[in-house]
Amino acid sequence: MNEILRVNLLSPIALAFVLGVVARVIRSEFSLPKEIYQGLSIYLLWSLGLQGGVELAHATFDEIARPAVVTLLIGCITPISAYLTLRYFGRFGEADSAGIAAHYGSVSAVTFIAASTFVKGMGAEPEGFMPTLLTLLESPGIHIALAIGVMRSGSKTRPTSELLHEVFTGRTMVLLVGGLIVGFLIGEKNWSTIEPFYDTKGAIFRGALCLFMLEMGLLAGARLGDLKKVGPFLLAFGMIMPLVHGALGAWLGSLAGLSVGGATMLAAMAASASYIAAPPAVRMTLPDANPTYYLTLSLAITFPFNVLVGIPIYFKLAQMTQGVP
Amino acid sequence: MNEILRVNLLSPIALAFVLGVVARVIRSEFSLPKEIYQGLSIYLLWSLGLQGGVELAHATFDEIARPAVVTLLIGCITPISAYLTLRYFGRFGEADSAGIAAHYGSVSAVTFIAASTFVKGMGAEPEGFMPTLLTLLESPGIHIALAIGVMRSGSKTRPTSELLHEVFTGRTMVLLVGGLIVGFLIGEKNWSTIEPFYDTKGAIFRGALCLFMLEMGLLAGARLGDLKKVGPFLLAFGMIMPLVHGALGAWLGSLAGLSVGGATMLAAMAASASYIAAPPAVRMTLPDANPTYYLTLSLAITFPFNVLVGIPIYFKLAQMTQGVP
Amino acid sequence: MNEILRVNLLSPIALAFVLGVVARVIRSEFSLPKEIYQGLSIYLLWSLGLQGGVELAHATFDEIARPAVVTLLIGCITPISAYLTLRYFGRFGEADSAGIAAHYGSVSAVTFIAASTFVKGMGAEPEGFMPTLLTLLESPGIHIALAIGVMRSGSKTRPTSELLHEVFTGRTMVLLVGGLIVGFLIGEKNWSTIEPFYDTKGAIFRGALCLFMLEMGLLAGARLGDLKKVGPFLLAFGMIMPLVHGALGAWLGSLAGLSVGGATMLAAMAASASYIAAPPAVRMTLPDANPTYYLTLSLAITFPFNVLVGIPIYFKLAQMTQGVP
Amino acid sequence: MNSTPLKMVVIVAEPVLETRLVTELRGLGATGFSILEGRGEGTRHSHATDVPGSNVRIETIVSDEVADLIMAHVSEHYFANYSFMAYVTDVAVARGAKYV
Amino acid sequence: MNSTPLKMVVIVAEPVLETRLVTELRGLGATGFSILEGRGEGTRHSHATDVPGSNVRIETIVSDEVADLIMAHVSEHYFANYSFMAYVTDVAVARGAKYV
Amino acid sequence: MNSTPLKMVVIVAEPVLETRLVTELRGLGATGFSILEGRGEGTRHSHATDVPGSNVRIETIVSDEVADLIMAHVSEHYFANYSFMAYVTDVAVARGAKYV
Ligand SMILES: Nc1ncnc2c1ncn2[C@@H]1O[C@H](COP(=O)(O)O)[C@@H](O)[C@H]1O
Ligand SMILES: Nc1ncnc2c1ncn2[C@@H]1O[C@H](COP(=O)(O)O)[C@@H](O)[C@H]1O
Ligand SMILES: Nc1ncnc2c1ncn2[C@@H]1O[C@H](COP(=O)(O)O)[C@@H](O)[C@H]1O
Ligand code: NA
Ligand code: NA
Ligand code: NA
Repeated sequence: MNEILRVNLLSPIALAFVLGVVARVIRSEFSLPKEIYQGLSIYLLWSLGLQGGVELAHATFDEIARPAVVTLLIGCITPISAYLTLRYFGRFGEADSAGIAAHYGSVSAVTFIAASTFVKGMGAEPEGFMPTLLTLLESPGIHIALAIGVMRSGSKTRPTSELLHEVFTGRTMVLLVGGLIVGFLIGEKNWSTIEPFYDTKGAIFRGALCLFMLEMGLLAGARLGDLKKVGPFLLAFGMIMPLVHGALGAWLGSLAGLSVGGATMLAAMAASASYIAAPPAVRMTLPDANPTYYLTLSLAITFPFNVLVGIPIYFKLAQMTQGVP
Repeated sequence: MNEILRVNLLSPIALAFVLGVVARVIRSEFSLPKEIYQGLSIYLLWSLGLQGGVELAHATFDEIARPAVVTLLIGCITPISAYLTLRYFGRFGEADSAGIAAHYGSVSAVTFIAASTFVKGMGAEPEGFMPTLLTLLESPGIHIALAIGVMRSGSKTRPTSELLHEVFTGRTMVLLVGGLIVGFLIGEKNWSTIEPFYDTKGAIFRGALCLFMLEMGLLAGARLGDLKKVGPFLLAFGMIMPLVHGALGAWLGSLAGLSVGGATMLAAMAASASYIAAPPAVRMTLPDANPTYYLTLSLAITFPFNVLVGIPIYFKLAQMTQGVP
Repeated sequence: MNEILRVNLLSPIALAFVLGVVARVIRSEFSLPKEIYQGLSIYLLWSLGLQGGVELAHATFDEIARPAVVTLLIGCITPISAYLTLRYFGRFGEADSAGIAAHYGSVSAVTFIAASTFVKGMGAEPEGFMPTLLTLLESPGIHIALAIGVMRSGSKTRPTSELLHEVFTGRTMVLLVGGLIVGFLIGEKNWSTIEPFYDTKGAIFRGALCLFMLEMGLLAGARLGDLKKVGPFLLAFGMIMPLVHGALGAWLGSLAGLSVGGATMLAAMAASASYIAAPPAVRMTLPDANPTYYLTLSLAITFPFNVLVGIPIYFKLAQMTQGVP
Repeated sequence: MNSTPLKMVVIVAEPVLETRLVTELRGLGATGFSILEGRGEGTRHSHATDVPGSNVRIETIVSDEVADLIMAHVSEHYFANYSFMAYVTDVAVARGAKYV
Repeated sequence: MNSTPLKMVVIVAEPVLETRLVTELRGLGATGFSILEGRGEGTRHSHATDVPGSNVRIETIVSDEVADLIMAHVSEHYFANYSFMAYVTDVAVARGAKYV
Repeated sequence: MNSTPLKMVVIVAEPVLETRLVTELRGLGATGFSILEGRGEGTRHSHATDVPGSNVRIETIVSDEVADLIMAHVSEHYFANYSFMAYVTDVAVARGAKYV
């Protein structure tokens, strides 16, 4: 285990992230231009979608069916488990509980990418249709948590159509779902002409990912100051909830017949908290939920936790559930 | 023919473009940051120029002379044919007719790139000096059309020097002409050290092109609403004029001794409408020409038409004129 | 010598730079979006640091010790030599003399990169720890020159801590030092997964460098108009001072046991003038130093001089001092 | 030349609010608006945006009445929960008829 | 401290017009200007720019006379055909002499 | 609805000055500020920035007293050596108490 942890902590991604945090800690004003940061995330999501689509074309319905079902199941369980924990153990208000739950019910694409890079490095090639599962997990959790929040907090509901539209036409969905479809349609021959640029195992993708993680570190570092504002309970929540959801993901994934690599990635998805799709949706739907809570949790606690130590743990869990020595 | 069309419609470029349009149709707010979009177009033009220059160094004067002459000829014919069609069949005003004509007299570099990607995919390697022809076709048409417009509409003329300066020092010219010269001078050995990054047949160039086409789709999609404003005549004009100019290009290109690939590309150039160099020039010189007309035509009608169905047709035409089975 | 010069002047980097200058001279309004320009410089510095770190892991203390010492020595000598020349031969005020000296006491990373590209092209592979030396040379010169300036001009001192913080947490330092550490830690295996993207001898790095040099040319060209403002003395200073510092660097580098390639690069560093770290530091610490002087000198005179003719000269000098035929 | 005295309402708010605000302003009678992206600091330090402190500035030139409507509307709906600032200033606008 | 009451003319127009406007403003007596890039919506919906709705805002601080000249000039030359807005507002400027 | 008449101090300066200015403004009593990045031209043509002419605009809404303090402060410390402009304008701010 320690060996795996060490390997992960010394990976370019992890170190680039740490460097970013450190830069903020020493109060450096350095940061990637906003447009470059956005450009990188567009490139990463688009690559993910394209390659996912190409590989999806090889998958049979039977292979995907059960993993898809458990993924949707996770999308329904995690927002509720997070909500209940916050509301009844943490004694948080309706809005805050539901708002935070929306983040843990959804998924962080970068955590997904970090997990896939990790398992591939470990030689545990995941199923090609994992990006498809990613798109399935993106939104249900957000809607469930917000529904709970809107019903139970007094907050004036906004037209659901508006919210649905927001989430389904967001950057992540357009690039991932769009990429999946495009990748599915172009076929191997076309793919080969662009693969080196988009290949998520390739040097360009990984190089871009390092730069992106550097900025992620800067963003997380910028929120370190808020750690004291969130208090001990949320601090613990931000690390224990992922472990619980991760274990669930590893277990259900294995049940559904995913390989160790695939189960690890499903675990990482379940454990991760969204910080792109969820925040604006929550901000608009539950205005009285405190953004400092959910942003600090997903960006400054859960994201680093998963990338630095969580993923190796989920890998170990997946190995254990599948009885791999 | 259908086969060729299918192949083209399933190419990454075409699908990325369609995805962009669809994203706008479902009212997604996603778009590439302006700076990334500009950065991509700079990279694409610069690559085009550099490689064109390297290959130009191999061409003899005799090879280029006749293709260059017909290109300039096309630069003189197309703006006039477009102007007359609009003025006398379409009954449009002087300013609008000339303004639109300026766009069809010039060329769209992205259409050029799409065509070169297509013919190379078809195994019909075009002449290495095609980018040189592209630079020749860029500006004459604009000047001719604007001259007509200024003379015939009452619009107060601005110093021609100003207009010339504008067009000749624009982004496209600097990068294409500049790239041609640099590529011409550095020679094979230097080129080989940067080729994988700039090679217009390489994965990086094509990958970047996909992202660019995605944004092109978003821009075109954003103008779909204006389609009803332009009316049926312009709608037809935006698809029939390219066919006419395309046929002319394929025919003249073949006469000038270009290969099927080269003739197809010359046809695509002739058929294409500029949307980078022409719009500002027209806006400043013919203020009373309606931008909705010329922008919708070149971005939302002629560009998609050429990229999706036009280019394969020009390819077929080139094959026929050259008696290729 | 002429041959080497010709080779250098026909390199993609040099020509891209010249193209940028020309574009400005013909009053083109073209330029890279600011964010793309910054993104490129981040990528270049980060690559430099990473690869430097990977190679640093191979170097023994003994190999680095003496080169490091002479580098720091250069960091102490060059600001003083520059200051004295300006103050007593040039009769410039305290603030201007010290302000300009701060630029020549520091280093231009792009000149460093141009030099490394040049010597590698010449087959004179430099030591792997050169980027480490680059970080050593970045700041001492700035602090020494500013200290002189603050002491001798009446200008109100600002807290040194503030200045130190500014310089040590700047973009260049974060990316170079950070990259060195990350590269040092990840090791060969991880490095190989991202090398093609970051390899400073690779096509991506060199391709990006060309685009960056194009913008550098535009920036330099934009300052050509200020050349007459700086007057003949500074004009000469901007070309002779680099030669003196370059000779010093080549000599000390050879003494310290650097190869011809390494000594050439140390010379180029010594000869170069900073235009990223130094300007803001000087602007804040010596407000009455005229920015037109130091910016025009480093961007429009010394930088082009080094990139176009200086580096080949330093190479020749290094060969001579080391008795290479 | 003749210019009309009108009000310019300036709103500085979290980026997520842009679309909704623009729709609401049109509803309240604004004929158009100018938007600038910037950053800032105030008393409330957190936003639902990955770039902390970034905000969007929406300016709209309107009649006095519409200005009052807008100020009343935003005070009621946004001050409590959002990072939000709104102020009105006097402007003399060319072809003012266009904006009322 | 003493500040001078002056006018600030604000122009929001299509990006293509920037260079020409700046030259003309200088000609009319402006000593400088500040430029911001933004976006917007008005009554005229189309621009000759690939990014729809993007515009450039040119602000110049000038004397009352110059302000009038500028407003008259732009009204005559740009309102008819371009996406264009111009207004004047009062500002109290430090070292005002610099701007007249 | 009730809004408070306050002053908005607008500073347009070289980007290098941003951090220092923001700290000083807070020190002089500003409760917040809005920042926009732009470009411009004036009488002084050179900056310590690689993108010539780029500047940063810092706006802060404050009481009349604080406005005077700020104007006095910047006039003393920045006019001599920096590319710098500062002006004050009147604004009617919602929930004005927040800014004084
Ligand atoms: N005193 C002020 N002057 C200028 N802008 C302010 C001021 N206070 C707040 N702002 C702006 O209003 C936004 C929201 O402020 P707040 O609601 O206090 O977080 C901030 O991001 C600033 O851009
Ligand atoms: N009522 C308004 N308030 C603020 N800005 C406006 C208004 N109307 C138009 N604008 C701005 O002026 C530009 C040109 O407007 P128009 O000429 O109506 O297309 C638009 O892009 C907006 O940025
Ligand atoms: N007359 C003016 N109107 C508007 N902005 C100005 C004016 N003069 C100067 N500026 C702005 O103030 C900055 C500094 O001006 P200066 O100190 O004259 O170089 C310039 O970059 C412009 O953005
Ligand atoms: Na999750
Ligand atoms: Na054409
Ligand atoms: Na130096």
